[in-house]
Amino acid sequence: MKTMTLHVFDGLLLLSIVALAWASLATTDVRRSVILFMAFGLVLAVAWGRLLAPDVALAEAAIGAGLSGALLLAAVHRQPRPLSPVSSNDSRHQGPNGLSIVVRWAVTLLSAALAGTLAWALLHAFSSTPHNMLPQAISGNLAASGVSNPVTAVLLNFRAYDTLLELAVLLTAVLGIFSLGQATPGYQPAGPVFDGLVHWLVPVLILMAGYLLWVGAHAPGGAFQAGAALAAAGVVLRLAGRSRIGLPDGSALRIVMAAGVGVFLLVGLSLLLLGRPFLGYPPAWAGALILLIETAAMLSIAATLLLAFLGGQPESTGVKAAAKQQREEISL
Amino acid sequence: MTDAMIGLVALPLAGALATLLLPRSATTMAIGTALATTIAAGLLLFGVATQGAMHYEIGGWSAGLGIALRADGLSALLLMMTALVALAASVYASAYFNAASERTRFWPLWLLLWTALNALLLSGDLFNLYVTLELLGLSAVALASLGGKRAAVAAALRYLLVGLLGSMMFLAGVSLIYAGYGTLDLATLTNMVEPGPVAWTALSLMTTGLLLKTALFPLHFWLPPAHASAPAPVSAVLSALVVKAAFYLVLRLWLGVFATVVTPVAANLLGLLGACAVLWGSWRALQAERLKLMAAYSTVAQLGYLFLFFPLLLALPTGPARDLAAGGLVLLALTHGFAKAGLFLAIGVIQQRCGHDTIRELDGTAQRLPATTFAIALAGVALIGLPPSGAFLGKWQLLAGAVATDQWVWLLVTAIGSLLAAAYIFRVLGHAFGHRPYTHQPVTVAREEWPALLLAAMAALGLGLAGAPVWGLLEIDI
Amino acid sequence: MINILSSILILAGVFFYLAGSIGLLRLPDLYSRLHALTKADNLGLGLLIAGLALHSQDLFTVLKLLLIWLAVLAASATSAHLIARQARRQETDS
Amino acid sequence: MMTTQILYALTGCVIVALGLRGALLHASLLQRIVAINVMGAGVFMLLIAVAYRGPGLPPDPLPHALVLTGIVVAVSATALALALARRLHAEQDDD
Amino acid sequence: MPELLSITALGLVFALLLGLLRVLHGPGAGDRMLAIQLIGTAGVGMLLLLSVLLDQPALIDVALLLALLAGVTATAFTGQQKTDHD
Repeated sequence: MKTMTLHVFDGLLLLSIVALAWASLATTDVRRSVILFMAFGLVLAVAWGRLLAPDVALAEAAIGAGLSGALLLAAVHRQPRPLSPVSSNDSRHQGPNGLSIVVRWAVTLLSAALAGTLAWALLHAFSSTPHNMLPQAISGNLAASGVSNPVTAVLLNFRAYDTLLELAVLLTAVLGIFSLGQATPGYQPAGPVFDGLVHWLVPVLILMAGYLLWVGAHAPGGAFQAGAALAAAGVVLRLAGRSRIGLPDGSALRIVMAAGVGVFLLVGLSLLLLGRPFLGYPPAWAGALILLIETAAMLSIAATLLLAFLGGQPESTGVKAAAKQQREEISL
Repeated sequence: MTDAMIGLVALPLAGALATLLLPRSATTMAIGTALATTIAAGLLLFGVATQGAMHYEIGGWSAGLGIALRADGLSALLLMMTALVALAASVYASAYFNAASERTRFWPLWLLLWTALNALLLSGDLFNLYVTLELLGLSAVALASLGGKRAAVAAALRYLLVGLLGSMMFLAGVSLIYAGYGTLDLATLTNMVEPGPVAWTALSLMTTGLLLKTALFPLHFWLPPAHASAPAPVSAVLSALVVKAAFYLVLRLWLGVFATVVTPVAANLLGLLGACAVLWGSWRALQAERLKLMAAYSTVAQLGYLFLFFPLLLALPTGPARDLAAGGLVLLALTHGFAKAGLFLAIGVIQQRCGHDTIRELDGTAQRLPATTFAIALAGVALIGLPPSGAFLGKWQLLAGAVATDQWVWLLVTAIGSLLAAAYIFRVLGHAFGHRPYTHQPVTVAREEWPALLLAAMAALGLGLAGAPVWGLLEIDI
Repeated sequence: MINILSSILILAGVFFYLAGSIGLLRLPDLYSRLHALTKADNLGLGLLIAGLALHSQDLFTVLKLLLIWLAVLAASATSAHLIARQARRQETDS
Repeated sequence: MMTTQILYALTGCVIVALGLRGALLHASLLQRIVAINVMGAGVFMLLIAVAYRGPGLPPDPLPHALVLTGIVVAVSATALALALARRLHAEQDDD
Repeated sequence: MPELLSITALGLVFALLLGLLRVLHGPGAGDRMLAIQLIGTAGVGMLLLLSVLLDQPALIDVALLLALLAGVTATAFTGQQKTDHD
């Protein structure tokens, strides 16, 4: 009975997921597309929970449904007319998206063929899998990893190198965003109702971040989810029209941005100097080192995601002064 | 010696952080980092040459549970090329960017790109490769957009979207591999993979993703605008190294991990696309009005040659003939890397000194910038494949392989491609040497011109005259 | 006893959820849908949470459940306000 | 019975295809970015379905870790793409 | 009890699907946001049920995060951005 009902539940959940994905891509209204995409992320978080992946569900709830959506929505708001590289004249003759029917069908068929092949191969993989030994290896080495949540153990110990490079990816993205220009102008001050929400939501989100960071060692959670929650607090402040959103200025900001990769690298290289492998924590210190790395990573992730939401380099007082000086020089 | 592998990733990454935190002395630190990374690459090459292939288990966890770095002759050679090209381009970049604000933005991203290249060439794990591909893609896009002009931003955005699509395809393949084999470690997989739906589909997905990134015809459409509108030192690295990193992965997957899965039909398909790339790229390069666009289309063509080797390598039986062909392929890839980087740097000099890079208006360049024109000529020798360049040896092996396996069509393609290359190079040189009464004194600017000249000389002379060790290094692996 | 009570609460919760979603579909205009929905789904979630809280032995969990309800209440009140305001603004615009 | 695993894995394939189609067909940059994110979600669903090993059994943590990394990488790329789109938009306005 | 919870979860999916119809149907942005709000609360409810049903206490944390971020997204929909000229 229970499994039966759960199968029906799965079916309906997946139906809504596919419907949301389809609907968000079928419309040509960008704003609607983004709203549907956010709902898609939201339902995905439930699906991840259903598949016993609470770590991923947390990340999806924070990033997939929350921050990506906020990022995309901000981009929609900034966009008074269609953001398209193609000028609108030449699309009039051809179909709604400037493509002929033949191309549309060809692409549709190609995608369907891809899905079919992928499904065919996956079914083969499921039916013929030799017993996968990796989960045993992970649980066997869990005791030496310094944490008892296996996902955190994989992310910050067994495959810590992936995570180091992933933090580098985040840093790269935000440096790229900086090089493209200044932050967006910000938002109008919030009304009293919204302000009331901000008053308690921001501290609760900060508490939540701390909780997720701490709990990550032995239960679902960790630096990424915590960083996303912290960033969400900043996003709320920004949306409420505050000018101070918890980001430091100038060189302090650069230090926070670099902290995640920096502490990680420093720990890895110090261990090398102590005669251990790169990123090979001694089991006795592993828990403490992981918490140290995660704390730095959380701060970097939060700062990075928030900067991504700003969409550029925030105007620090130093920059403002320099810009003003430059203007004066020009006018002279 | 295995510490050199860690150094190759950790040094540029640490350098990126240092240049970010201390923008005032960024240039000095970046050049220092570049030197140190080059030394690490040299040490690794020496280590691989003397002790054979090596691997390093990060964190001390066995490969599979953890991630292993691996270096053999092929990766050590490409790492060395990466280091030399990036070092030269770094020196050039220190003179190229005038404004301090440009330099402070450039250096951290530049060193992150270098980190990504090294990490990719060393990685022995499929998912780690995905992360390095993304790091490479994002840093390349950020650098390509540095010009800030509309064309550069539009090209960078398209580059990013194409790259992301490629990464997603790659990741789908990786997921399939994990579903089927329960491991991501390349060495373990090599022993497990067998022909079947899982391996075929996974390899097709990963290859399609990588072909998008390496811009093989007809997936090359994004490359010319992106490479032609980026700042010169960035174009050099994009064309010489970044597309080659994706090519390296295709090579690794097809001839290494999935060697038992690849069929002659599939290899012929790659060869055919390569042939189209050679002809189409060369033809468009000949028609280009701007030097940078010509160089970008030439990259499309030169990558095509590399794919011509696939049907040959699959048809040749294991043995000396196949080793010779494999060495020829690597030598061709190395030569193109040096030559194209040299060419782009030289074009950068022309662009900055003359204010444009329109081919028709280059008359008198040879008088004004003799060293740079000489660099273009040397790079041209290597791109056409004239002796004594490394490309001559590489193409010679290509032809020998084509004759040995009766695949004459590749021979024809190579001949036409080389003729077209000669045409587009001599067109440029013809204009550059064209006489025009010129009042300016000839100038030489050491920091700007030497990097291009040395890279081009490496391609045209160094690799050709000292190409033999390449085969020696590769033998260790095969 | 507690089991029965919690079952009733949970079922009542789902009833309100369904009632709210049907209201969202069937009611004629934005404002009536707004009022129907915010009442129904807040009540639905509240009853559901009450039912589940009866099961929980852990005080911390009960506190978290309560916090979830408060958060949803506040968020829906705020968003209802914002949606209504924006709709009004669009009406005056056009 | 691994019906659940197969159900979710096949849905993942469908979402990948939907995302790919959208990424190739849409003219709007923003929607192409959304489409690529949808495609990524499909791949993540594959991975998580692979990790699932039935009710009551602990799932394989490795794919979960991979997906977490993938989500962060995807949001970084999205942020950079949006910044580029914004800059492009500003440049168009200047023309 | 598991039967009851799984049937309840089914009820919530139905509520979600009904909300989905409203999202697809619109007509205005306000209606869509309202429907998204319903999907959000239904998602929170489902996660809470699943946490008991599948014995995954961590799903409560997921529900909490989702509930907290519901406020963020609601405000993101309606936030009034300053223009570049302000």
